[in-house]
Amino acid sequence: MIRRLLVLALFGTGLAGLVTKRNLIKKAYALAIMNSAIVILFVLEGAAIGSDAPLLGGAGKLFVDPIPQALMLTAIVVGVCVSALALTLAYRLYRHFGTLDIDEIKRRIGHE
Amino acid sequence: MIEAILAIVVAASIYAILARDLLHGVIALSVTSVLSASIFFLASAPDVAITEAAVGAGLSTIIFVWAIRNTERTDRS
Amino acid sequence: MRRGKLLSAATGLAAASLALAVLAPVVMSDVDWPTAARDTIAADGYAATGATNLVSAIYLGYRAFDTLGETIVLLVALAGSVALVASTPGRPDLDRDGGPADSRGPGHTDIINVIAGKLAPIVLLFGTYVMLYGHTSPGGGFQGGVVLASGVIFIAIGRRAGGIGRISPSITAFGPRTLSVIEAIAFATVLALSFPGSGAALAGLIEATGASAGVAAKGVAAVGPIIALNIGIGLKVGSGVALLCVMMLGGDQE
Amino acid sequence: MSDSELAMLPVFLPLAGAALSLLAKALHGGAKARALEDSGAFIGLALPWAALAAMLPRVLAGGVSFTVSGWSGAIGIAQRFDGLTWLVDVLGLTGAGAAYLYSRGNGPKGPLFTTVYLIQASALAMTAATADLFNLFVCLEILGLASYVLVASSEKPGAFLAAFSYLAVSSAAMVFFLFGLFGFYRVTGTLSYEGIQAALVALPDGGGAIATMSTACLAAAIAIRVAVMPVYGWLPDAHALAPHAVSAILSGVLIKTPLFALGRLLGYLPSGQEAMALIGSAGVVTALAAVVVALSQKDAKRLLAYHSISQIGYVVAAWGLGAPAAMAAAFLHAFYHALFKGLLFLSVGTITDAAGTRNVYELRGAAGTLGKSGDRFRLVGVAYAVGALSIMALPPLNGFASKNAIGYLFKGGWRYWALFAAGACTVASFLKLSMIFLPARRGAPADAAGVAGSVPGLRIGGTMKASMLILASLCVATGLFADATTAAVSRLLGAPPPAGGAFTAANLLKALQTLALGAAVFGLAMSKPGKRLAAAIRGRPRSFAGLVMAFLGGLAVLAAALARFG
Repeated sequence: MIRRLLVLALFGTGLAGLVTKRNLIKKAYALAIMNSAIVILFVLEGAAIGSDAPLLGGAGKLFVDPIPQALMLTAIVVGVCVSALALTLAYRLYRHFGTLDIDEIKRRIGHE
Repeated sequence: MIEAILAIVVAASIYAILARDLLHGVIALSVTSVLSASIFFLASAPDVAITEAAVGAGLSTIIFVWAIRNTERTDRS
Repeated sequence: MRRGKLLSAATGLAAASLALAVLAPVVMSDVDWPTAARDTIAADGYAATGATNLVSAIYLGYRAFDTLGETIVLLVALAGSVALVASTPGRPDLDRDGGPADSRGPGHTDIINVIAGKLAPIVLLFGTYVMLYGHTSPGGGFQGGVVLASGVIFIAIGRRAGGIGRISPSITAFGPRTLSVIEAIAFATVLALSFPGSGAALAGLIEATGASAGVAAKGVAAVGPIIALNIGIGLKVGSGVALLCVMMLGGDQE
Repeated sequence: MSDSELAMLPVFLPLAGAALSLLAKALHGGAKARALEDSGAFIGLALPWAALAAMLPRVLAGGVSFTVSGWSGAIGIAQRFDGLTWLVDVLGLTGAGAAYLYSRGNGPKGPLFTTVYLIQASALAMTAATADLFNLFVCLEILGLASYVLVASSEKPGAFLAAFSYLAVSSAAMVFFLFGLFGFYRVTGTLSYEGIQAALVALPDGGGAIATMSTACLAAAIAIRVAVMPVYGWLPDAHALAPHAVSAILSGVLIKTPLFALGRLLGYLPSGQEAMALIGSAGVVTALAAVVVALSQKDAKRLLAYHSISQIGYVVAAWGLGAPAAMAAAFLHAFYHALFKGLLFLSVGTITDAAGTRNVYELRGAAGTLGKSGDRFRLVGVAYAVGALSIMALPPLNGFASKNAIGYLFKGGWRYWALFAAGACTVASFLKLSMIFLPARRGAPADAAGVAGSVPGLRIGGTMKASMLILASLCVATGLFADATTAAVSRLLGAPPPAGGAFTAANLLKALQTLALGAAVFGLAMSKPGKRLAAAIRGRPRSFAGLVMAFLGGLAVLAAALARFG
């Protein structure tokens, strides 16, 4: 229960940051946080049905669900890919406009 | 145990979003990655833990630090 | 200013509450987590894939097609990032004023660079281990690849300290060009291994060669495709990530 | 080769092409690299046609369902190759092939572009065939990342921001997608559409609130890619600032494939019909609202981008009805739109490049400009005319057939009239855009902008003309043989053959009415108050926060509506 609330809080933090923070790098932080929230949620919930890591060997083990773990490996990688691309885009925008403020950049593009 | 670590993760994330110094934010983020990795380890997910440590705490921190070094350190907004 | 802050806080709060209103029923419900899939894999996973690490059995066996997609995502993101940075007009020479190793002044740099150079072979060895043993222990191609990449970066940093002489020349051959060739070939390998039927064909091949050599290769044959995939992914990820990092350190001019 | 292997070829052939092209990139230029890249493009964009041809008999026999590499259905990745998959693949390959041909003349060039482009083509085929929730997530992420990179490849600062906004908002949406996936996995323990459906039916409450909210999360996250109201805000900048070839494929193909994938998914979910109906109504609103904004634009490509939103509104409106006949009409318009909007982006892009300005109010004398840039027979102008007449739904071009087929579905309701009004505004908007072909004003500053003499060095090459020629002849052919095309699509989608033909007296009369009304709207729009209103619409505030809030608002509305139904 507390875990779930904390995961939701984590997700909410990321989302609120994405909406309110104008700094491009902060937005990338926010996306990373949102992604980590769902990863934690999947892994924790999938662990509810067992107590052992899904590695065969030894008898009488009660495994956790390995499927969410396999899925989350992909989600983590996708998350870092998104971060990398977001940051290089932020870098190019900074090199051109000299600021990381998204509203300021938008305003300047409007004037060009 | 997991709840306590998770609470720190949430706190560090909030700090990362609010910090004026972006570099402090990155450090907070990589702390959350390391802590998440330990959560995954405790939750019997060693594969995810290793990935999170290698990717979240390693690779993405490098990229974030690179981005900040090549742009600016303070969030002026 | 103050009003702007207030407005922004209100927007953030509104966003979070809208989202949580939708997500709360999904996250907070007390439905029992399903066990059928876990039981199926625990019973059949080893026989079907030969992997004792059940996560690997899914990641590189049952759902290897997703993993192929993930590799592609990584390829696009890294290649796109490298191209975006490389095409920046008037980019300063990062080799001189950038890069983590140079930031602490000349005295420290040398020591760190040399240590990094010496550590590189060990890191590469560890990466190879993580990559090769993904089917029995935690880890696998992706994680191993990231470790391999950091090994390559260590080489690059070490080279900066004093050139090629300090580490074995055979390892220092990892220039951006070599890395891109490795990346391309590894990608083609992963692709070939992911095509339906090729895994079974490979297993058959291993079994046949094992039989002709008089070895019972049954277990190796079953897990062969997973090991091959791990190697392919490891090299692909390692070279891709290393390319990005080398470029970020400013070493793309060679 | 077995059926399931054959069905994977449209996915794997472009990937094989991408691998060759990646190798070409590693070789850093030279004749060998060039040959590798070319053969990669050929393998990726031409050979899949052969695979599709071989699949046709199997598709007509009812399609194939399988899991990738034959893994057990409970955990493996389910795929479905049926008439819809086949058609969506045809749409994707046509758009991708023509736009790639154009890119060989007018950029972007290079092995990296080819690699990413082929990967995108492959992901389109993946998205069309997948019947697994997590696989759909992966497909959408590949499509997304490839688009961000392709949009940014125009190297314009505005394109970087457009790519960043698109990336941020759709990545955030994809996290919601994962929450939806989480919901379904926790209730059903499976990820394949069929498995989810079967498990939900077995539950006493059909999954209850979790299933409803998860449906909303999935649908809203995919709706962003389709750019239906209210989650369309990322599209205009991205499509307007991308390189022309990329605009053509983004507008022509990339906003449609996710829509049909969503349709397939919602077909399996308990509240899927309601979700489709709701999104369909949003589509009608989109069709009308976006065209009004389009009419107010002064940037030629941004005008086209808003038209893409408007036209996808037509498609979504028909798609929302869900029945096979409606799906056939939706697909027809999606396909025709891929042809004529691709054509429009390529021709208008060429003209604006040649003239050196994109301002619709300033650019004049486009025909002369084309002549100076090496288009002696004004082929680009003809191509533009075919595209414009198609989107204005004038006979005998293809837009006439598909818009009438959609209108027929809504006969008598408010949707019919909304779409009719949207059609008139489309006419007005393209009358306005066609003004670029008016003779240059004497002594006007437009001369200095390059119309009269100083043409920036664009040479309109053979591949550019060839790609436009292909698209234009397809527009004409599908228009002339509209009834045959409609019958074929209906057959593939399992819909009853449509009753009447396209060229009925009533339809022709309607086209005349639309034209007359459109001319009147055009007159209003070009008047002084009209121009002032246009400037006000153009200058309306748009922010990134608004983009995310629109997504969240749409999600909440969808969730609330579904909860009320359920």
